[in-house]
Formats: sequence, structure tokens, C-alpha cells
Amino acid sequence: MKEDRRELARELRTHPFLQGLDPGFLDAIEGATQEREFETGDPVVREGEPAGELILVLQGKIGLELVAPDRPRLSLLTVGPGEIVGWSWLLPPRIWQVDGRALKATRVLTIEGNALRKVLEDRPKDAYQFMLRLVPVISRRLHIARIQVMDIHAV
Amino acid sequence: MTERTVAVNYVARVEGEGALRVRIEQQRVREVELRIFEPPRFFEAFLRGRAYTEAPDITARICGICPVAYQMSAAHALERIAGIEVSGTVRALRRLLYAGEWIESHALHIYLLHLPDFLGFPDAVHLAERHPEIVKQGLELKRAGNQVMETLGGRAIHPINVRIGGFYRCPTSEEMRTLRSPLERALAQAEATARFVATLTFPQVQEDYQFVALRHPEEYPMNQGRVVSSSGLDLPVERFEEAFQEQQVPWSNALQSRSKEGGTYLVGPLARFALNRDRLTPRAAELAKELKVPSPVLNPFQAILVRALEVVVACEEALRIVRDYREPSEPFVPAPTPFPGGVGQAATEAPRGLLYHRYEVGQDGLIREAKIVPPTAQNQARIEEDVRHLVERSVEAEDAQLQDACERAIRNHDPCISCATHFLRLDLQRN
Amino acid sequence: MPALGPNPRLAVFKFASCDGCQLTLLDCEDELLTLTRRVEIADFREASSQVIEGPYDLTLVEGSVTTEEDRHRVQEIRAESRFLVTIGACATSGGIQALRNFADVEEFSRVVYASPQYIRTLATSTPIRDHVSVDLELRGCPISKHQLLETISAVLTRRTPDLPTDSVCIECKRRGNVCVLVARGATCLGPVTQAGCGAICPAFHRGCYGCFGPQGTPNVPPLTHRLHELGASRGELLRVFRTFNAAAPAFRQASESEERAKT
Amino acid sequence: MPSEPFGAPVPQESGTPWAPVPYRVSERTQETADTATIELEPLEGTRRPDFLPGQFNMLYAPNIGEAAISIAGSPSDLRRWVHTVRSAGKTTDALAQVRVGDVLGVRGPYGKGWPLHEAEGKDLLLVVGGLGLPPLRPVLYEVLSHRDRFRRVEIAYGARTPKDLVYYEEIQRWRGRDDLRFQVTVDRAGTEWYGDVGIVTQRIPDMRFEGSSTVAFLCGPEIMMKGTARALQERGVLTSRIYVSMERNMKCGIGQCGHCQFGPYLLCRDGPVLPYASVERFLALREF
Amino acid sequence: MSPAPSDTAGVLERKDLGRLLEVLNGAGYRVVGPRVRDGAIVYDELRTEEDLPIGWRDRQEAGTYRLERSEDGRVFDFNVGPHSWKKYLFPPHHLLWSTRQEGNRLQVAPGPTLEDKPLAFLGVRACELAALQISDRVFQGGVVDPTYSQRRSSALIIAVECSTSAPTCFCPSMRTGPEVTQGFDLSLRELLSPWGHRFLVEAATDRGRALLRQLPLRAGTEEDQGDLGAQRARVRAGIQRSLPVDEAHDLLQENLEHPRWETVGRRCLACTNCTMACPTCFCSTTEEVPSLSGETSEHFRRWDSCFNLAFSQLHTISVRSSIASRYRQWLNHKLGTWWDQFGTSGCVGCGRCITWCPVGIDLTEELAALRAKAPSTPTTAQGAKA
Repeated sequence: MKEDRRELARELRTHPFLQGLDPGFLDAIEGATQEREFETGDPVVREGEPAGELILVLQGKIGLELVAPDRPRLSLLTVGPGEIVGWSWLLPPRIWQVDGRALKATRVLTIEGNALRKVLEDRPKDAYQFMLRLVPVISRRLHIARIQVMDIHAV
Repeated sequence: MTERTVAVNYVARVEGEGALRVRIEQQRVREVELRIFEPPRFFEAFLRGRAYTEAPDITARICGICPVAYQMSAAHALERIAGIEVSGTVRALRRLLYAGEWIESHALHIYLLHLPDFLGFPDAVHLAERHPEIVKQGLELKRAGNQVMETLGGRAIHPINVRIGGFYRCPTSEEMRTLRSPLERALAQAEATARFVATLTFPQVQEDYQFVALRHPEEYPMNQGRVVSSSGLDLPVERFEEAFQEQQVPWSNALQSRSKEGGTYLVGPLARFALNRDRLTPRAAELAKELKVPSPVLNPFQAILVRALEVVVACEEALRIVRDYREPSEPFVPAPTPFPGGVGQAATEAPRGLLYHRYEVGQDGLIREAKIVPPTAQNQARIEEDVRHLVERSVEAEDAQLQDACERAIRNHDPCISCATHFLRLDLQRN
Repeated sequence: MPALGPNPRLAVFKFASCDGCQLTLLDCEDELLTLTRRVEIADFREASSQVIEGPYDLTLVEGSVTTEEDRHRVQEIRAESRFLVTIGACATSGGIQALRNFADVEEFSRVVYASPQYIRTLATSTPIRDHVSVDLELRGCPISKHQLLETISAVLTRRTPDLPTDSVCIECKRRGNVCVLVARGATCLGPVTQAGCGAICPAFHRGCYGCFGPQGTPNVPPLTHRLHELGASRGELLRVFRTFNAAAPAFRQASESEERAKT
Repeated sequence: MPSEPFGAPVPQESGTPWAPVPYRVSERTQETADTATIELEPLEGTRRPDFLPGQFNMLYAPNIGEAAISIAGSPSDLRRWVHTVRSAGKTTDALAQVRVGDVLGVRGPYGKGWPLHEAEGKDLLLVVGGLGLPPLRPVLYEVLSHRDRFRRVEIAYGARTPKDLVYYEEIQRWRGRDDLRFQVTVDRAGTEWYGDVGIVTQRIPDMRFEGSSTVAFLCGPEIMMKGTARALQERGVLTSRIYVSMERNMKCGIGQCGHCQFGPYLLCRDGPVLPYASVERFLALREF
Repeated sequence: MSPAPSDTAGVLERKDLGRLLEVLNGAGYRVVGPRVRDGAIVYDELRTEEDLPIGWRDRQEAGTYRLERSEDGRVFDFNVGPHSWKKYLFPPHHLLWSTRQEGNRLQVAPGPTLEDKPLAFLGVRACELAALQISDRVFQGGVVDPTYSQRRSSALIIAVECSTSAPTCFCPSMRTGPEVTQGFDLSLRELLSPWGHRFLVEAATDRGRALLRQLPLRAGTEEDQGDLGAQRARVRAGIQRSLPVDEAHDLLQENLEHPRWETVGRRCLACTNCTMACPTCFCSTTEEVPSLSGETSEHFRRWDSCFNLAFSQLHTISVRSSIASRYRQWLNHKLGTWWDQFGTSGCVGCGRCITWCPVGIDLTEELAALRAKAPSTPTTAQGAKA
């Protein structure tokens, strides 16, 4: 068990999203971190449910899908090792906006959202560094979505 | 015993959509209405306020089949106001352009619209399956007419080269030379056409027509002449409206024209031929003699023969003009400045009959008022009479036969109505 | 484009028009009999009294919609047609009878008819595409024979016809004409008008009057500015834009702008 | 009798660039709903001319017209031309719908190909969008038959949806190889798709190469090539080692119709493959 | 009796000019050159001396061209008109090949290349000689276009040096004229002075010398040289416009986002007249014309222009939908990237695009505007609507 925690701590600190952040900050969030595994096809998150955590992908692949009752599921983005899923835990109403589904055997770390927010509030300088990592993810995904909307392969 | 209504659906202020309705009661024809329901296009209305120079282009759009006729009548009427006279080569070129239209329009009517009636086909396409050489000859003849119009007018439909005073540009001698051999061939084909249609079997009908046409001191009438009739009328064109009047009938979007004293009358090939046989060109005159064409022709079914003779006239005239051609120094006579303004009338002979225009133009060169009396309007009432007589003669006939006969009776007179009469639905009401 | 059967049916219908565009088909003297071997003429009242009921593989529609009856008739025709091509200025922009769109149609009726109450017509003349979907439009007053044959042949071989949206100028120069605007100061709409006619007007020393309607990217204001410099009056330009394609948007704007400036 | 013209003209060689050579369609594969691969065998003789990966032919559909289409077959298969055509207009509609036995005309090959020799001894990246794959397929064939000349070979291929992927079976085979890595991503997918979703530039951080010793060939929509080049530059790939294949509506193939002008280049003559460095600034311009 | 002329030069009296046409016709040439038609001096077939525009002059300005009579009877007293020689070498509409399909066979027959007679171009100006050399690079520099090449190699070039200049000319700045120096078989310099009305004739090739031998010439005199010098000075002095030929390439490259493109885009009609009148513009498109029966088909090449919307169409989208972007494309190519593609400017300074633009857009003015005012901040409005 001890061994596992140590491995988890290592994985947390070497995940590209967090790597290099202040060690104190990483220590602070370590307690809120868990490891989870999914089999192919398992739901990871569900649209409409409370968004309680930040997900760091270690292995495998998660598909982010849009669902609506009157149309087929549409996959718009896949997220792989080194990437993250979700910023819904950060802002109200803290509800997942997409479905996340494991597209292969997938291992992730989750950081509990309430605890993470608390750490961020307490450590504004580290929070700024954290946001400097999160905002580009959002911005990049927005860009990807724009390119998808352009449907560049359609003409 | 029965009342039946014969209804035919299609003609216009211009050519297009017309209909016929015949009501028969107790074996007697009660009403014949040639109704033109082609939507009104209001040319006289929107000519108001337009520059007089635009009239040839605008009025051409009244009819895609005889645009040159509209351009010619408009140009002549407006030239009267401008006080200019077109003479010499430019006048000859106008006659040539008109001859092109006669050849094209008559060939179209003879071969594509009328002949199938005599030979028992629904159209020239079916006729061509059995007698390709006949249809090919007709198309070639027609093309010669179009070629004249393209050379002289830029294109066959709505030519662009006609202007007040003459042309925008006269053809070069070289361009004119290219017309020679097609026209020589066309003349031979026109003569063959006349000989061929003379062999057709014509229903034995005699109508008592009052003919009205232009008459020129020297020429078979086309661009110019006095208005004459078989009942002795002989007027300058300016007095046309003293003798003839347009009436509106509730069943038609086209106005009907009637002579003020004598009721209905007929314009077109039969009328021109009856009143101008002595003005035929040499080979046409010989041919008329050879084929023993009666004088006048009172059988409307024989109009096809007269048309064929007129194609010979047009080909001979065209050839003469092409052969004599020398490029004139100026393509048009300029209108005086300032423009005098006033009222002007003119009539020319469209392929299917006399076409009268009157304009009132202000000194600013803008048209104040326009009046256009196309041949179809003039013949409309007379065609109704033809149909009445026909139905009276064949009142026992089956509906289908009667409808067919009515269509044929109408097609005798006017290819523009022919396009309409192919649309005929004979609505017979028998009581 | 859908595949056509072995014996495709051709129909030709007419609305308010002069018949000139459908006559263009009969003016294809050299090609007519070849054409009728490739298509069955199902309904073409100007040419045949034989009428075969729809549906039609290729329908040519001439003329503009000016009556209530025609509004319904064009819908029936559309429903019976696989491929519908409108032919000519009337069918594609309302034609010369669209001049009524700028005036009072009852006034027009009174000018022409003694008893205007018998006359039933709409206040506007509108192109066919305002009423039904149209697969292809052939411009021109009248249409070009070459473009008509190209279109029929393209529909038969299931390809897109070659119908350039270039200006008349390019045809004019290919033909070797001398520019009448530059060399004569003529009022010529060639630069803003769509090619297709073969630049016949300049070939006959007169300015283009816009039979084929506006070109692909018509830039009218600098042209009208130049024509004014050359002496064309506002009235003249108003009229020349308001003729056979008066209701085509670029020409309509041009004539309205002249009208506003005039008053 | 007229006398001899002064120095009568010297008759030229009869060769003309204006004569398509007839080929017979020997095979046709429907790749996607609107795209087909056609194979053409010479009607006369037994072999086609040589070509370089990246070159194109002018394919002529009789009665319809000509279109410039990249050559998508193996350079070493001398018996046939292979082309993948997508319906996108009058001529390509006809070409995509040919039947086996139909006869087409071919002029070509034209243009400059991919500078494969530059990649020798280096990592080679192919980043492909949509119908950019056919012009790079000959590169793959060449690379695989001389695999030892290259270090890592990485391919990222982005398409609109899984249904728009061409060469599906072949891609499966390539993906099964251990001497190259072939990633596929689609813009959007349904639940049947377990591959990557997103845009192809997303795959770049994940590709294995050493920026300082890498040659990249990009082919796809301009916006995709722009984004890819930027991502490659971020990973240290020298701009001078990035190559793109440009597309314009070519009418002649021999630099005489002007349609394929792109800045200083006539793409049919100087391209379609060009160093990214030479087009980078033009790709930034609007309506260029 | 005048002294005898040399092998390569001499003086032809005005009265003997007709002899030149007789000799050319006799040698089997189809002579084409300037003649008055449709209100302009165009290039067309010449049969006799009288077909030349004797006693005609042109007046050219931006967007304006007028013919007028001159009193002195000069034969070549005008500048270039609406036509250029490209219509003979690169015909506006030309059959490239035709095909016949029979079952699974396809027969391809190439279109015609040579006309039945070789051409003699009479009256080629200095700027036009330069245009021919530019076209040579386009049509024979890489792949050889057989039509162009066969007509070009058989054509006899008879140059005429300009004895007058138009306000639209700018050949000196392009280093293409006005003096005729090379690129011809035979050249004529028309002189009219108290010393007489005559032509200085010079032959530069074997064909030119063979022709020269058949003309009744005398040797040149000092007076002839004096008149020529004065005439050349007069012609140069009359030329007002200029274009910085050497700077143009870089100037354009640096100003591809200059706001001036928008300005000119609002004036430009995208009518294609400049490109059609240009002696070097070579853009073309193709046209397939199948017979109605579908058994045969013809594949034509026809003049196209970068000002057409469809020109830049890629799949279903036009890459250059704004007129501003099309004008930029044209000018940038003509004066800039032509250097990259063909090692020369695409412009010879003939001024046709200025005269024949219906609204008088002047490329020298546009280039000057780019030079005068480099943009402070690059605009991003290239695609914006006018």
C-alpha cells in the first residue's frame, strides 16, 4: 500500500500537466489524488452529473462525446496519456458537459475538486501557475473545435 | 338537342398563349371566342417615358418569332417623327434583314408547324422519322434566313443592329459575300418547297375575306406602302386608325382590331398575295403561274402555298440585295438635334401580316404614347369566323375531329398562334 | 446529378415571355434532329401537338410568373420535373415585363386596355426561382444557342455545363472587337454584364445593353461614374439598367441609385 | 507560283504536350461515398512512363474535360497508373464514376515530387489531411521498399469522419507494421470508432521524432498545413525541412495556363511540392 | 543617282512602300499588320499598301482612345492599339485536340498548329518585340507549345520604330523602347522632313537580308541620320509615365497587404480588359465541347483572366473572391513574380492596360501609390467587401 502511494505520488508529479509546479503545491494536492482504472467502453464521466474531479490520464484513451436523445452519439475529441479531462469542477454549476468513455484500458489519476479548489484558494501564486497550464488546454480545445466547425475536409 | 362548347386555350397581345371556345346549341354555332390569355405584358405602357431610340430594342421583345417586324415598324414610325428618310443601300439592307425574317419565319411555319397537319403527323420530329429529307430541307431553308439575320443583325432572335436611321454597323462586303451561296441554295429550296406544297391535298373551302395589306409602287410589300384592301380602301399609313379600330373583348387579353365599316378582315400572306400579285419577283411570278395558284387564294388551307411563294420572293430579293451590295459610307441617317418631337405612324408587313405602330414623342426624345397593332390582333376576329364556318360545316363531327379541325383552321393563319393552337383543348359543350 | 434513363423526356413550358428562348431550340437547325434522337419530346407546345404526360427528365421553362394561375402552374411543373432549367431573362430575372415592378400595374392596364377590369395580373413579374427550386439558369434575352446545347448535352451526360460568369468584355476581346466604351465613349454595360451572347453589340459598334444580366462579381458604381463622365445622363443610365434584366439585383440597385440621384 | 518564303520554317518535332494518351480503366475501388481509386493500364504498349512520388497527371474524361490528379500508386509498378479521385466538380465527378473498361486520357506526369533524398538518414514525418493521402502514398511505398535509408517513419492522417478514410485496409496493414507508426485521427466520429478524434495537428506532440534531424511532408488543406507546420516548428523541426504540397485548379499542367500561380510559383511546374519556408508568408495572406 | 545601299541597310522611299507588301505576298506570306477598323488601329490581314492606316493618328489617355486624321500622310504615325500579336501566336480560342470514341477505343487527334501560310508581322513596335521575347519564355521556355512555336518560328518580324508617343506609353522606364534595337528580321524607321518621306530599312537576319535585297533602296545619308536623331528625341520627350522596373518586384512583395489594394479594388470592374489587351498576359482555360451524339468531342483552349471569379476556383470555392485580391494578383504577377517564373518583368510599358481599362486604372499610378506610402500597420482587410 505504501508502495502504491509512493508510485501514485511519483505519477502525480511527473504528469505533464503538473510536472514542475511548486513541490509544496503538489504535496498539498497529493492527499486528494486517487488512481482509477477503466476497461474499454466504461463510462468515465457522464454529462449532467456533478463534476467532482480533475482527471489526469496516465494510460489509455478517453473519448469525449456529445449526447442528445434524438441523435447518435458524436465523438469530438479523444484524450490520451499526459492530457487531462475536465475543468467543470472549477466553476459552478460543476456539472459535466460531456460524456467521457474509455476507448481502451485506461488508467487515470483523479484529484478531488473541492480539495483542489481549496488548495488553489490558499496558494494564489501556485494557483496562477496552475491556471497557466489549464487555460492553454481550454484554448487549444476551443481552437480544435473551431477547426472542426470549419469542416476543412468537406470541400 | 345539345349544347357543346369548343374551348381552345392559348394567344396574346403578342404571340403566345391563346384559347378557343365554341358553343354549339341545337347544331348551331352560338359563340366563337378566340381567347388570348397570355399574360398581359404592357408594352405600350412601359414604352412611355422611354427614349425613342430604345423602341426598336424594346418592341422586338414583343415577339421572339418576328422581332424584325417590330423593329422595322418602330423605326419607320419614329423616323417619320425625326423627319428622316432612309434610302439607298441602307434601305436595301433593311429589306434584306426583313427578308431573312420572312424566310426563317415562313420556313418554320411551313415545315415545323403546318406541314405535319397535311401529312398526318403530330410534329416535324415524327415527320422526320418518315421523311427526313423533307424536314432537313425545311431546316436548311430556315437556317438560311437565320444566317441573313445573324450577319445583318448580330443574332436571329432580337437582333441588335437595328437603330433609328438605319444600322449601328453595315456589314462588310466580305460578310455579305458569305450569304451568297446559302441564299442561292435557299432559293432553289424555296422553289422546290412551293412545288412540293402545291401537291398537298387541301380541304375544299372558300372564305369571303376582306384582305388588308400594304402596297408599294414597285415592290412586293415589306417595309413600306399604302394601306389597301380588297374592298377598295387605299390610305396612307397615317390614316390607318381612321379605318380600323381596336376593341377589347372580355374573353381575351389581346385587343381585337376591326375595320370601322366592314367588320372583320384578314392580314398576312393571303392578303398580300391577293393585293400584290403583280408585284411578285420574277421567279415567284413564274412559279405562281406554273402552279396555277388562283388569284386571289380564298382557301385558307392554301396559305401554306402562298407562304412558300413568299419565301421565293424573299430569297430573290435577298439575293438581289446581296449581289448589288456596296458598303455605304454611313450606316445610318442621324436624327436632327434638337429632336423635333411629334406623332408618327408606320406599318410594315410582318411575316404574318400588317404591323402598325404609332408613337407620340416629346421634344426631349421621350415617348409619350405608343400604340401597337400586331397582325394577330387584326386576324383574331376573322379567325373566329373561319372557325365558325368550319364548325358549321362539320357540326356532326366527333369532338376530337372537330378540335383537330379547329386547330388546323387557326394554324392556317399564324405560326405565332400555332404555338398556341398546339395547346388547344377543345372544350365542347353540347346541349 | 441523377442518372437519366435511356430515352429521357424533354418538356418545354412557357410563362410570360416572347417565345424567343424556346424558339432558340428550333433554331438549332443543325442539331435538332440529332437531339430528338437522344431525347423524347414529351411536351413542347410550340413544336408539337403531341403531349406526353410527366414526369419529365429535363424541363425547360421560359418566361416569368405574372398571374396567380401561373404561380400554381409552375409548382405543378416543378413537381413533374427531375431537372428544371429556366431559360432567358424573363425566367431568370423577370424580364422586361418586370418593369411593372417599378410602377403601378393598374395604371399600366389602363394605358393598354379600355376595360382593365377584365385583366387579371399580379403586381410583379418574378423569376421562376422565386417560386420553385431551379437546377440551372440560362441567362439572356434571348438565350444563347450554344449555351442551350451545352446545357442539354451536359444534362444528358450528367455533367455540369460550362456557363461562365465572366464579363462580356472577355468574349468581346476574344472576338477581336474594339472596345466601344474606350474608343467611342459608348454607354456599354459589358464590364458588368455576364458573358454568353458572344459580345455581339460591341461587334456592331454599339454598347452592351445587358441582355445576360449581371456578371459574377458586378462592380457597377465605378462604371456608372465613368459613363457619367463620358456624358451619359442619369435618365439614360436609369433606363439602360432598367430594361431586360431590370429586376436582377445589381442592375436594380444601379437603376435605383440613378433614380435617387435624379430626384 | 509564289517563291519560297525567306528561310522556310524548320518543322518541329511532332511531339505535342496537347495529346492525352488513352488508358483503360482496369480496376476501380470505391474508397468512400464520393471517392474512388482507379487503375489505368496503357492501351498501347505495356508500361507507363516513370514518375516521382508527389507528381500528378492530367486525367481526361472524354466529353467531359481534364483535371489534375495526384498519382497515388507505387513508383515501381510500371504497368499502371493509380489515382484516387474525389467527386468535386464536373470532371472529377466523371472520373470518380468511371467503370472498368472505360477509356480515359492521361497527360503527364507533371510537377516536382517530394524530396525523399533529403529525408535519408533522418526521421521522416508525413502529416496528412483528407485527400492529402493519395499524393503521399507513393512516398510510403518508396520508403517501405528502402526502409533502411530512413530513421523513424511517422505518419499522422486526419480525415473528416471514419467513413472518409481512404485505403482503409491498407492502413490497417501499415498500422500493423513495427517499422513505422501510422496514426489516424478523425474530426468527429460515432460510437463505432475507437481511434483518435480531434484534428491531426494534435497528434504532433505525440509523434516520435528528433526535431533537429527530421524531414516532414505535409499534404492537406492549407489551414491544416499551416497549423501542422507551426506545431512542428515548436518541436524543433527546421522550417527548411518542412515540405508541403499545394493545390490550385490546374488547367494545363505545363506552366502555360496561369491558373496555378501562387506567388512566385507556377505550382504545376515549380510544385506542387514546395518547401514550406517558401510559401509560409503567402499562406498567411488572405485571398492570395 | 543615289549611292547603293549596303547588304543590311538602306533607304526606301515612301512611294516604294507598296513594293514591300508585293514582295511579301509574292513570297507566300500572309501579311498582318495595322489597319483601321471599328474606330481603332487593329491588327488584321493586309493585302496592299492602301490597307495601312495612312494619314491616321490615335489619341490615347487612361480609359480613352480616339482616331483622328492627320494631314501629313505618315503611314505609321500612331502607337499600339487594342490588339497585340499574341492573337496570332496564342489564338483566343484554339482547338487543342479532338477525340472520337468507338467502343473501348479513344482516338485523339491534335489540333492544328500551323496555318497554311507563314505569317509576316508588319509594324511590330519596340515594346512588342520585347513582348514577343517574353512570350517566347512562357510558351517555349519550358514545355514547348507547338502552336506558338510553329507560328513564331515561321513568322517574319518586320519592326517599325515609333515616330510618336502616346501619353500612356512608358517603355523607356521598362527598357523596352522606344528605339527598335533587336528581335526583328527587318526594321523600318519612317521619316518625314523637308528631306523627304522615306523609311530607313535595316535587316538583322538572313530572312531580313533576303527581303531587303528585293526592295528598291538607296544608301542612307547624313540628313537621314539627323532626322532620325531628332525624331527619337521627340518621341522620348513625349513620354511622361514611368515605372520602376527594377524595384517593382520587391516593392510588391513588401506591400502585399497595403491598403491601396482595397482602394483600387473599389474602382476595378474585374472586366478583364487589361489582361486581354496586354501583349504578354497568357492565362487560359479549357473548354470541352462534345458533339450532341457524344461520339466525338473537342477540347479547346480559350483566353482566360485572373480577374474572373471562376479563375481561382478550387473545388467549389473561389480563392480570390474580392476584386481587390484579383487586382493584387494581377499586378503582383505582372510586375513582380513574373521575374521569379520567367526571369523578366511581364510588362513592356506599352500602356494598353491603361488605355483600354474602361475606368482608366493606371498601373504606374498604383505602383507609385505603393511606393509613396508604405503602410504603417499591415491591413487585414484584403478580403473585405468594397
